[in-house]
This record gives sequence, structure tokens and C-alpha cells, in this order.
Amino acid sequence: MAETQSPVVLSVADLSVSFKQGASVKTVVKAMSFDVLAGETLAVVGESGSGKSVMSRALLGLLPAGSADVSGQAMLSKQGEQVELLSLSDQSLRKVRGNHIAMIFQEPMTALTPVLSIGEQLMEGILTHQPLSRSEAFELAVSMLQEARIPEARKRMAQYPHQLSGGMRQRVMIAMALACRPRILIADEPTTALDVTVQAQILKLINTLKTQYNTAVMLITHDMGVVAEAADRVLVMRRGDFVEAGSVQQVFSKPKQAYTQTLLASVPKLGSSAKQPIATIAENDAAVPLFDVADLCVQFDVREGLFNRVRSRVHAVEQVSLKLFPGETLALVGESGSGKSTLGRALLNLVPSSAGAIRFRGRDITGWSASMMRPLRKQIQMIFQDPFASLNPRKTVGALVEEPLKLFDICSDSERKQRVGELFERVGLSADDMTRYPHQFSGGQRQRICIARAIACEPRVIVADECLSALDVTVQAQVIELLQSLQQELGISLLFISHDLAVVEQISDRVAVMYMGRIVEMGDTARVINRPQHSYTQRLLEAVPVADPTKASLLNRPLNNSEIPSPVRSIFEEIPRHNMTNITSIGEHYVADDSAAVAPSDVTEDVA
Amino acid sequence: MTKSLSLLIAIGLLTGPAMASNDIIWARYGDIDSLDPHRTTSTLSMQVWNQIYEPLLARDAEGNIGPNLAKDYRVSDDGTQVTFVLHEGIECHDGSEFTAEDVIYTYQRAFSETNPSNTQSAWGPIESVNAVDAQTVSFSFSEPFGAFIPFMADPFASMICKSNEQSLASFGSTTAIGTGAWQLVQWIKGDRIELARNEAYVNHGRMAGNAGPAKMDKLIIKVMPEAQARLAALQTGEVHIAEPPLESVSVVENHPHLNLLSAPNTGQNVFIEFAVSRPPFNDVRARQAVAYAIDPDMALDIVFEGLVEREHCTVARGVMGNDQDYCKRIGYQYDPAKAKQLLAELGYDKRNPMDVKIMTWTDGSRDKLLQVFQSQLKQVGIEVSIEIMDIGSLNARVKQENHITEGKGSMDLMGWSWYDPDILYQLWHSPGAYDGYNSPELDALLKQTRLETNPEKRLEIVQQVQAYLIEQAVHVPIYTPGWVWLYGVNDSVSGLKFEPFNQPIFTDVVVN
Amino acid sequence: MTTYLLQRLMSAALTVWITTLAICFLIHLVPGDPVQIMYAQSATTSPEQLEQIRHSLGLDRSIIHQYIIYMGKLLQGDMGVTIRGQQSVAELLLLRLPNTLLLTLSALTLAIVFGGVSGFIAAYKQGQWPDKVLMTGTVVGISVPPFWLGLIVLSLFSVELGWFPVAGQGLGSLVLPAVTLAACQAAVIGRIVRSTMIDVFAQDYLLTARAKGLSKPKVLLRHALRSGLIPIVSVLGMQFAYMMGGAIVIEYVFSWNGVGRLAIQAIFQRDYPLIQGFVLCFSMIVVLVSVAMDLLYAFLDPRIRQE
Amino acid sequence: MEQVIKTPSLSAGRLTWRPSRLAVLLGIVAALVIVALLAPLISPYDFEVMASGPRLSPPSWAHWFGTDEFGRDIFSRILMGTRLTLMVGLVSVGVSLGFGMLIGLIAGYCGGWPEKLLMRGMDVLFSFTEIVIALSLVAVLGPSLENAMLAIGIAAIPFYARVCYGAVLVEKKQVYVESTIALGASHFRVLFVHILPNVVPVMLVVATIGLSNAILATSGLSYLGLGAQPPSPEWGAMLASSKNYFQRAPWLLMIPGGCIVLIVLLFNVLGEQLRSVLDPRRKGES
Repeated sequence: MAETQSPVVLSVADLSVSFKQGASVKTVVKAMSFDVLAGETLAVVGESGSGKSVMSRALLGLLPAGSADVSGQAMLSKQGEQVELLSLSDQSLRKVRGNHIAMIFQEPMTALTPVLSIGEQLMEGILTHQPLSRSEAFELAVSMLQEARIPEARKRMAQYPHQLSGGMRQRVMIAMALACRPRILIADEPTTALDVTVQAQILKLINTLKTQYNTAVMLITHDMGVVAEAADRVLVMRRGDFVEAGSVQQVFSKPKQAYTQTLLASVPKLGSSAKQPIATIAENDAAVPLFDVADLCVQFDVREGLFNRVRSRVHAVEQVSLKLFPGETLALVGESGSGKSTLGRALLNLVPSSAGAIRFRGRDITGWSASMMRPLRKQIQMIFQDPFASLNPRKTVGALVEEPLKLFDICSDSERKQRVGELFERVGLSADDMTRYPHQFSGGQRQRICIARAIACEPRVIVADECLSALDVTVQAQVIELLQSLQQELGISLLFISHDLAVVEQISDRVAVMYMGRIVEMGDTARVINRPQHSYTQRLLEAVPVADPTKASLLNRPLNNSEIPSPVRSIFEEIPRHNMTNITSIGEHYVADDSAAVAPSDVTEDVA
Repeated sequence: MTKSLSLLIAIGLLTGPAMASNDIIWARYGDIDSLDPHRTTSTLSMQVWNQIYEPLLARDAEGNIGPNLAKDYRVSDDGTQVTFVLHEGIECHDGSEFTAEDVIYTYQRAFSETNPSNTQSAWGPIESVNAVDAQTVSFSFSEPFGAFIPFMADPFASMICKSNEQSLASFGSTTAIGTGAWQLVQWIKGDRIELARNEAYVNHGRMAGNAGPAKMDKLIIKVMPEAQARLAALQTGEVHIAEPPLESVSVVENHPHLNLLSAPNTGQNVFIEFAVSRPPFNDVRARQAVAYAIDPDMALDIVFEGLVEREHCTVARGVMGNDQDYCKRIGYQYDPAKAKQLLAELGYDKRNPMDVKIMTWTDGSRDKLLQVFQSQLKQVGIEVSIEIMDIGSLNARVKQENHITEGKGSMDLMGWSWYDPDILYQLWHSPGAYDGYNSPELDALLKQTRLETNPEKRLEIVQQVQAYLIEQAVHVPIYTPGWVWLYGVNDSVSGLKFEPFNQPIFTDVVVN
Repeated sequence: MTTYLLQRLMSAALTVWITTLAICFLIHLVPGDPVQIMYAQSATTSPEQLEQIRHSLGLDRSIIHQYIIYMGKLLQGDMGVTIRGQQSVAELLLLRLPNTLLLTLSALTLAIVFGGVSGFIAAYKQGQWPDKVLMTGTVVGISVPPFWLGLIVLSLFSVELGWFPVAGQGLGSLVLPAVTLAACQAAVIGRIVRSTMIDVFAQDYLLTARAKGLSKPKVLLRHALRSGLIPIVSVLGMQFAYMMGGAIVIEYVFSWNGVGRLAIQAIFQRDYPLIQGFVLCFSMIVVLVSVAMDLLYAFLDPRIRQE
Repeated sequence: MEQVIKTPSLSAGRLTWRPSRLAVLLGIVAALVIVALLAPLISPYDFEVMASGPRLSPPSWAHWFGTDEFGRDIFSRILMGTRLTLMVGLVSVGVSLGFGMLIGLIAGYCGGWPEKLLMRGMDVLFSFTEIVIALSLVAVLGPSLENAMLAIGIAAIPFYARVCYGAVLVEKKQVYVESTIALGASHFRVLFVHILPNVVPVMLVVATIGLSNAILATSGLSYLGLGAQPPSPEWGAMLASSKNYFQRAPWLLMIPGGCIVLIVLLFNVLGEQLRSVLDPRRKGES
């Protein structure tokens, strides 16, 4: 923990950034002033559009010279001398970049040059700033990779970015950034693109190295959970403006500004808001489930070699059995690649299943063709993650919402317009918006349009695939509210696919945890989240950052650095039978029998 | 990649022209097809192989036939036996002596079972060829053949040395052994042909004043398809002799260092003929209407600006039967009213025009001439579409058109160059070169032109044939000469002469 | 990489095979009788003789049979003989191919140098005046008909100024056709390079490289250009094909003794064996070059190289 | 926020300025179309009539662009040629766009064997290169403007098919396609009601630029004598038939050549403008 008397490493005063847009000027960062202290983690928090990334780039002169106008001061103290960053020439600034201030970015997939090996990219930074020979630089690079907990570091040097996983790449980025022992590390959303377990690893790594090298970290993020877990002090921004700053405890416990309060209130907190299961289900076991899935498998062929023969398959969904009852919300939880989205699509026959059976309201619909499915789609609708992409940009939103009405002949031509208007109002939009195009709406509004579209034909089930993850927290909270009220009103069942356990806890009656294509644990939400039985579920829950600094424990827990194994299997490999056992007599709580086998057995690190 | 590039550059340099001061550089629009006189009929080819080979007889500037490789010849009284006596001591390019065996070899190649000469029929009804001795060779015919002696003076009857037998696979391509004043050094296909002076050459009858070998070391014949480039090369002095684009002849004429030469007695004749296998040109009135509707004098004036002459006869100037006054009298004068009247008889008028096509071959501004005709024909109610193609395709197309019995009427602007009125036999005696017009009475007349050996009597028959062809509007003469007869020549060049039928002779040429 | 290579070669072979099929049947699409066209000028060839020739060419057999004969000959390097003059087609093409390749490769080199540099500068100065000037230049460049440019260049530099020979095969004669051919392609390449580099310049990894404190040349050349090269190389193969096509007209204008000019002559003469040979030869070169470019691509791109 | 950095040149000012430039270009095209349609009425002379003036006279008040070797008025011929040139562009682009889009749509949407078959076929056709296809077709069909247009059109099919195929693949991956299927729409509806409108703008841009390519290529064929035949006032053919007057009457060459450059330039610039307006992915480039 940094003390307030720690020396100031970077002192920013009146930093403003504006972009010229033809004749007009748009100010993105407005007169920001703050200090970064040695060895501390300062979290800069804000929703998208708050100007936090632009601000960090402005400090290093990384904004496009022609269009960005930067003013103010940023004093960096290095070896006792003070340097004003914003007035430095590009050449002098280059000596600061990577040397005194280093930076890592959000997308580990695109932040490394694809055509250069990891080693080259690490070494060039070292050689630029340090008077080392190539072999010395090589050794330093290897040791940095080892510090970043990258296994087989020496071998990695010759590898290219595409050969590493996202988490590995972010470790490489961290190794690269810290190679010259910078005074400050600016981490711009370093974990946003990563899975929650990997996020925990990376946050811990940054924290460990920060302590080790006494580097200050400026952590730019939108995730209040991450802030609570990892930061010492917080700076809240909104639309380029300073909102408030203070220690983590202070800001979380006594937020001064209304915006900060809303922000904090919107964050779903794991373990705090369990939904009461709808009473009907447990008692009404005899009710016909809407979906009854037995041993469903979805496999994708991997073609290799000269003749494109199938040598292996991706076992995206493996022996999954589940039921979805009328009116309930079942959540599918898992990390990327766990098969949860594929399962959702397979239920709708949007991807072909390779084994098992899907029954919808008692009818076996396994392997139905697109044309056979068509009448059924009136009853099963879907909402997708990206509201930007899931609306055809060349159609008016009115036409898009009207489309299901047309397809299923739900009402006469004359009533249709009115019905669309009603739907718009039902999801909190105005009927006047009908003639506009998708790009004229914000993300949250678009998701509302998607919801309107989905409920237009009064379906029985909605499959919502990560439908909240692209939204800012405040918007997310509003959409959750909308979904819940719609569900109550219309009695729709919801298959809610998400990676966010906190949201899941808030919204779902039952939850199924997926890992490598299988459901490893399934049961009433409260049971699964509060008493996880399967090792993977436990690990997943442990990794979730808690947006409460008093409960924050992520960085203090021993963490293993294992990666999720690949679901690609040879066609000759025998797939063991997947069994689940109900471990409770009241309600349900199924756990996979292979709990031990799946438990990640890799290196487990113990860092105090 | 850099290695192969430099290799390519090296090749480029190697194949670059060796411009020595003792070379004559002659640029032309196209390449030869072959150096084998039996494989091709193009003027471009003939002009080259005529430097390498020689025929038994030769012509003077007026077209009179005289000795060449043969110092003498005899025709038997019944006209079925022709005997040639060869000069002694003539050397082929490989050093072997030219004898009767070489003549027989040439004949045998022309009459090959598997691959006869393209001009086999021009040799006539030969039954056998025998060597009386090394210097005497005798041709036997099944019937008299009046056109044989003139043919023997033609480049098509060039003598090929028997020593070519040893390299037969490459004959016509990389080897060509003859007795001419120039011998083949190399033919870089598409680019140029290099000929070197034949040191052993003795001129026995060719038109050159020089009795011995050529005065210059080398004759380089380059291919420059773009007329503009040829003109430019002439202007820069890069080439000595080249055909200028007809449209820019005035540029040559006005250039301080360029002269314009014109080959006399080209034997070239350009005429219109018709597909008579179907309407409308199966009716003589339709053909006559075309002949009346066009005004060749005006058209030639516009297109050629005085470079060509109006031709009224069906045989070329310098050939027996070419009598402009006579032919003009029996020919057609520009008379659109007459044309309209004939068309009206056939049921055509401006609102119901006759819709036909006219074809010709590329280059030589013939396309432009057809444009003028097109506009003239339009005036009387004949809509003509123009098709331009290569001469080979034109030949094939004309033949095809003559077999088609339905569809659009077809006519073509055709050009032939021949040394004898026998051309009329080849064109119009059934089946004829293109399976075109024929009739029993015409066949009978044409047969006579071949059998008759008495020049006066033959002339009389030829004129009857001409009268018939013109009256029936089968063969409508337009102009002469027709193709590549103009030579832009740098003023450093002297001594360039032309044998009849547009055959330039380079043995006298000196480039200063 | 080996798998990729083999797959690439297999698809190239397939392409060439389909080409041979198309070529073999080309002659059957021609209206009229090919033999008659071939022997049109020997006025009195008898129908029996024509039949004989038809037989010797195999034109009287079934199409499949003809194809087998054609392929049999082709595999022995025999492309037949020309109709005019009965010269070996393979020999004619081989003689002129080096000239066409020389012209095309020199032009391609020029085009890559000029197009590449101006495209890179334009992308770097995107939206500023160098970009505007260069891109205006390239739009004009791609709009000028090469044959017209050729005629103007010819009359200006050869006739008026006398700097270069009008025709011929030497290095001096190469300059004008190569420059003319390169001019239009440089414009195209310039535009491709520009748009590729603009995409690259927007990539996060350049930000990473800059954040490391690397010098400008290092960022631009090592990170940006090397990454940009991969997509650029992939379109260069295509550009080479276009260039070979462009060479046909340029060869004609500048009397350059290449296959293109031969082809035009062959078309006018309806010399089908020569046209067939040309099409086969041309598409084989294009396929070979595209394979070569794919190899280069694979070599440059670690994602493929490492497999 | 990140987008601001990535596309710095995209600014409101330019966005409002661009359509107006586009409007000017479209206006010019409209004017050209009108000129082409009205050519016979507005030509000062009949384009076919010979000796409408002295032969080979330089540009003057009586003959704005001079006269050719037949004394035909070049200005009138250029006007008529506009009609041919536009027709050439439209017909050949129509052929390649029609077939190319059909192939691209089917291959891109259906996948599986139709995709393999069609795209493999396109690859082969593509490796022949445009000019070789055009030359072979002209060799087979014989030289005429119609055949040249057809040949250029056919030769460009693989290009259009590839672009369309690529665009369909991009669109097919968009979530809105899946969401429309999940909504219960038929494949036909997804392809033609949803995907097609998203592909059309890309194709429109390609077709506009393709128009200039087609005009250039056809004029090239005409120049070689393999396209329009005399006395057609097609500009390439005009160039071909007058190139030998270059030293005597340079305007015979410069005027049709210049016209080709201008019209090709026009469609190229128009294509670029359309792209910047219609194709959001390409914004920021000019």
C-alpha cells in the first residue's frame, strides 16, 4: 500500500486534449490535474467516451500530431530531475517512452507486431534504451519473460505473436513494458479483452512486478471490480471531465459525486443480489420443459493436410443435457471457448448438432432444416452480444422491428405500424424513432431495439447471448431491468448466456457452468454461486473481481497460471462418458463426476 | 530474382542490333512467315527470300523475261516440253554447285505428296521433270501451259539447293540455302532477319547493274509493326529504308534527309468481288449497282492523295491485256442515278436499303477507302458494314462466304499480284481460288488463255475474258498498286532498285 | 508451410490443366473450318488434301481423342506449328518470352519502386498535401490509356528529342516501353500501397512500437512496412498478371519483340496453334508468378511460415 | 474514443463537403448522358458525312476539334463517340456485374460445393488475365465492338465475383444475418433483403471504377484493331485510324485520347467519391 507521503513521479496539471474536426474543435480531455505517486496503482475509471485513453496517450505524445491539440503540463521526475513531457521534442520524448514511462494496451491480439518474433520485439526496446550487447539484451529479455511467468521463456523468444494465447501475449506486453524498469506503467484496459481467470492472473502479475520494481501503475479501466481489487487510488472521469479522486476505500465507501454513486450502484456485485427462484418450477416437476436437451454434442471438423482430411474435431459442445422450463431464466456461464454460445445456437438449430437430442415442447427437433425450423422461430428468439452488428445497418429500425411481424403474419398490415410503435415504447424508446437507422442510436438503445425485435412475435423463449457485455455498466443495469420486467410481464423463458457471474447471479433462477464444452455444474443459482462444488466453478468464482475494496482479495490469493486446454481432439480419441450427479435433495445441484480430472493441475504459485 | 533479371538484361543486350556502318537496315511492318518459298505467299516473305534464292529466269524493268540461272530455254513445238540450260559454276551458299538436280529437288518439294507447295497449281500440269545432264533440265506437261515460262521468272519459282536436304527440319526457319546475292545469317523471329553478302555471287540476269556480290556487308530486315515507330525510326536515321505510313507520306517527302521511292510495275491489282452464292449479289444488277454507285476516283483522291492510280483492268499493269483505254470503255462510270435505278428494279430503295457487308485486309489505308465507299453506297441506298481482317483470314472468309447460301450479302476488296493474265484463270475458272463466280462460257474462255501460246491470239482471248468479267461485274477493278510499294529512304542510301512485282534489289545499294 | 506449398502447387496444376482443356477446345468455338483457314491461300488444295490435313491434325476424331493427342504432344513440349509458315510454336514463344519478361520485370521493378515510395509517403502524410498531390497523380495515371501514352512518349523522346531509339531490343530501347508500362502500374501499386499502409498505420502494434521509444525509421520500416509488405505482396502477383497484359499493347507500340506482339499478329492471322500456345504460355506464367508470390507471402508471414 | 485516434481525417467538415463534390461529379455524368442521348441533335455536323469541312483542318470556330482525314467534323464524332463509350462501359460492366454478382452471391452465401466449384472456376478464369480472355474471345468471335464489349465484360466477371463473394462473406459473418435467421427469415429473404442491400454499395463503387476499366480496355482493343471497326466513332477506334497522322495532324490523336483520359478519370474519381460515401469501412481514404 502506498502512503500519501510517497514521492510524486508524475504530476499532471491542466491537461486538455482537443481534436480538430474541420472548423469545429472537440475537447476530449478537459483540464485534468492529478499526481501519480511512486509505487502506487492509480486507477483511472470511466465509461466509454470519458477520455481516459486519450489522456494516457497524450502524456506520451502518441496522439496524431496533425489533428490533436494537447495543452497543460506533465512533470515527470526521473533521477531527481524534472522533465516536462508535453513540451518535449519527439526525439527527447522517445527517450522517455518505454524507458521511464511504459505502456500496455487493451487488445493483446493486435498490440504486438505480427511479423516480428517475440524476442525481436522485446530486444529492440531494451537495445534502444540500454547500453547492452545483443546477447545481454537477449538474456535480459528471457529473464523478463520468466518474471512475467511465461513458461519455456527461451523457446518463446523465437515464436511469433500468433502462436501465443491472449493471456500470454499480455504477459509478453508486460515483460516488454517493464524491461527498462520504468517509473510508471500505463496499463490501458489491460484485462478487458481477457477471460476472468486470465484477468486475475494478469492483475496479479502487474501487482507483483509493480512491487518488485517499485513502479507506479496508472491502470485505466471501466471495471469497478478491477479497481476495487487492484488500485490504491482512484480517479473518476466522465466525458473528459474530472469527477472525483481519492483512495479506493474512500471512493467506494463514500462517493462524493452523484455520477460515482450511480456508477457504483450499477455494478452487479457477486454474492449480494441473488434472485429468488420462481416457486413454480421446483414444485412443478411435471411441467413439460420448453427445451429438453439430452447428451447434445456439437463438433466442428478441423481439416488439415494436403487433401483436407478431417484429422481432428473441435468438441465445442460435449454431452450436454439440460432442461429449460417455462418462465424461468437459465444462465449458461463459462469463459471464451467453453461452448456456451455454440450450445445456444445449437438449440435453435443454427449450428448442426452431431449427437444427442433436442426436444422443444416435447417435439424432437434435432437436425431440423432451416425451412422446418422457420415456423418454430416465432416461439424461440435470440438476442446477441453486439447490438451494433446485429442490426442491419441499411434498414430503418422500424422495418427491422416490423420484420418478425411480417414473417409470421402476426397482425394485419394496418395494425403493424401501430404494433411496432407499441413495441418501441415498451422497450423505452419513442415510436418516432422508427424511421431512423441503427447507427443513429447509442449502444443501449440498440440493444433495446434488438429486444423489441425479439419480443415482437411474443416468443416463449429468448436466447440472450452475452447481450449485456458490450454495454457500459450504467446502461447494463437498465437493460437488465428491462429484461426482468419483460419476463415477468410476458412469461418468457430466458436462456441467458454470459461470462459475467455477477450479472448471472442477479438475473437467473438456475445456472449451468460450462467448461470445455461440458456442463460441469448446474443448479439453483444461489447454491452454485455460494457453494460451488466443481473445481472449475470454484476457480472461476475466485477469479471474479469484487467491486468492494473491503472484500477485495484477488491479489492476495495464490493463483495458478494454467491456461484453458484446447477442446480440439483427434478423431481417434475416445471421449469418456460424461456423468453428472445431483448432490442435493432439495431442488437441484448437479456436479460433474470428473471434478478432480478437470481441476487445473498446473503450476500453482504462491505469492504473499 | 536479381540474378535472373541480370541474365535477362544480358540476353537483351546480346540480341540488340549490331549496327555497323556497312549494314543496310530495312524496316517493315511485319515478319516473314517462312523462308521456304513453298510455305507462304505473303509479299513480306517473298521480298526476303527473293534475296536468298533465284528463279531460273528473270525479268527486266519492263517485265520482259530473260535468262537468269538458266542461260537459255526451249519450248517444244507442241508446247508440252520445256527445257532449261543452266549456267555453269553457280554456287549455292554452302559451296555446292547448282545443277539440274537442284531444279528437280525444287520441283519435287513443290509437288510433295504430303506437303505440297502453296502455289503448286501455278506450276501447271507437269508430268515429269528430267535431268538431261548436269546443266540441262527438262519439264514435261500433259498439255500446253502458256503461263509456265512467266512463272519460272517469278520468286514463287525460286530454286532451292538440294543441300537443304541435310537440314530439312530447320529449312525455312534457321537454314535457307539458295544461290542469291544474300545468304541467311540469322532470323530472330518477330524481330529481324540478318542477311550477309554472298561473296561468290555472280549476277546472270537480275535487274541490278552490279555483276558481282553486293556492295554492302549486311542486309538487316527489321520488324516494326507500328507505322508511327517506323516513321520515327526513319526520321532519326535508325533505319535506312522503311515503308512510311500512307497517311504521313508527306512527312517523308518534306523531310530534308528522306526520299520517297515507289516500286514500279508491282503487278498489284485491287478490286471488288462478290459472293454470288446468294442474294443480292447473285443478281448481276446488284453487282452493277455497286459498281455504278462508287466513285473510285474521288475515293482514291481522298484516301491516297495521289499515291495510287485508278485501275480499270482486271490484270495488272505491265501484264498482257492491261489496256486502260479499252478497260475504261467497257467499265463503269460513277452514276448514282443508274445505281438507284438498278436497285429499284431489285426492290431496294432508301427506306428499304440493301444491307450487305464488305471485307478487306489490314493496313494500306484500305479501311479508309471502304469508309468512303460506304458513305457513297449509302447515298444510293446500300448499307454496308466494314470488316477488316488479316489477309489469310480474308482469303478463308471469302471462300466461306461463297459457300453460304443465306444471310447478308457479302463483297470484298481483294488484292492479287501476278505476272500473267493466268491470274484470271486461277481466280475465275471453276472452282476458282475462292469457289466464287463461274460459268461454262467463262470457263471455256479461260481454258483458251492457257492453251493458246500465240501471244496475239492469247491477248485477244484475255480481252474477251476481261470484257466478260467486267460486264458481269464479277471483278470490279479499283486501283493499283495496292500494298507496301512505297519506300521512305534515307538520302544516304543510293542504288535501291525494284524488279517488277515490288521486289527490291539490294546488290547495288550503298549507304554512305 | 510444406502443406501450404503443396496445396498451392496442386491448385496451380489444376488451373493449368483446366487451361489446357479450354485451349484445346478453343479451336472448336471458331466459326468456320480451321483447316480451311489454314490452307486458304493455297488456292487449289483439293478436298482430299484438306481431309488428309484434318486427319493428320486429329480434327476428325472425337473431342476427347483430340485432347489426348494434344496433351500427348504438349507433354513432349510440342505445341504444334503455325499456320502461316509452319514454324514451331514452342520455339517462337520461347524465343520471345525472355523479351516480354525483361520488359515486364523491368517495368514491375520501376512500378514497385515509384509506386511503393509514393504510396508509402501518401499514407504517411494521409490527408496532407503530399498525399493529395500523389493521389491525384495516381488517379490520372490509372486513367491514361497506355497505348496513347506510348505514342506520345515515342514521338516526344525518340523523334523530337532523340534521346532513345524508336525500336529494337537493346537496353536503350527498353527504357521507353518499360517506363510507359510502369507509369500506369506505378499508379495502381501506389494506391494499393497507400491503402494497405493506412490500415497498418492504424494498428495498435505501431502504438506499442512507438511507446517503446523506437525511432521513427524503426517504427516505419521495421514494424509498419514489414507488416504492410505481406498484403502488398499478395496483390503484386495479380499486378504482375495485369502488367503482362499491359505489355501486349506496349510491345505493339514500341516494336518490342515479345510474345504479346506475336499474339496480336497471330490473332490477325487467325493462327490458332499460335494463339493456343500463347494463351497456355501466358496463363502458365501468371500461375507460376502467383505461386511464387504466394511462397514469398508465406515466407514473409510468420503465421504461414511457422506452420 | 479509440476511433477518434484511428481515423483522424474523418471529420464532420469533410463529410458535409463530400456529397457536394459527389453531386458535381454526378452532375457531370448526367450531362454526359444527356449529351450522348442528344448527340445527333446537338452535333454541329453529321458525324458520318465526309467533307463537312476541308480535310485535316486544325481546330477552328467552324470545327471546334478540327476535321479528320475525310473532312469529317471531329467534334460531332466525339459527341457520337460519347454515346458509344458510355454504352461500352455500361454493357461490359453490366455483363460482368450481373454474372459476377450472381456467382459471388451464390458462392458466398451457399458455401459448400457451389462455393468451391464457382470460386475455383473464377480462379482459373482469373489466371487467364483479362486481356488474354479478351484476346482469345476476339480471336474466336472476330473483331467488332460488340464482341470487344462482351469479351471485356466476360473477362472481368471473376473480379466482380470475387469482390461480391468477399463482401457476402463479410456480411454473412455479421451478427445481423444470424439474428435475421434466428428471427425466422428464409435464406432467400436473408440473401436478397438483408445481405444484398449491404453488398450493393460495395458493388456500385466497384462497378463505377470498373466502368473506367472497361472503357480503357475496350479502347485498347479498338486501338489494336480488335474492337470497334471503322467508321465507328468509338474513341479508341478514332485513335487507331488516325494515329498515322500524328505528325501531320496531332489533334486527331490528342483529342480522342484526351477524351478517353477525361471520361476514365471522371468515373475513377466518381468511384472514389462513392466509396467514401457508401463504404463506411473505407472512410478516411480518398
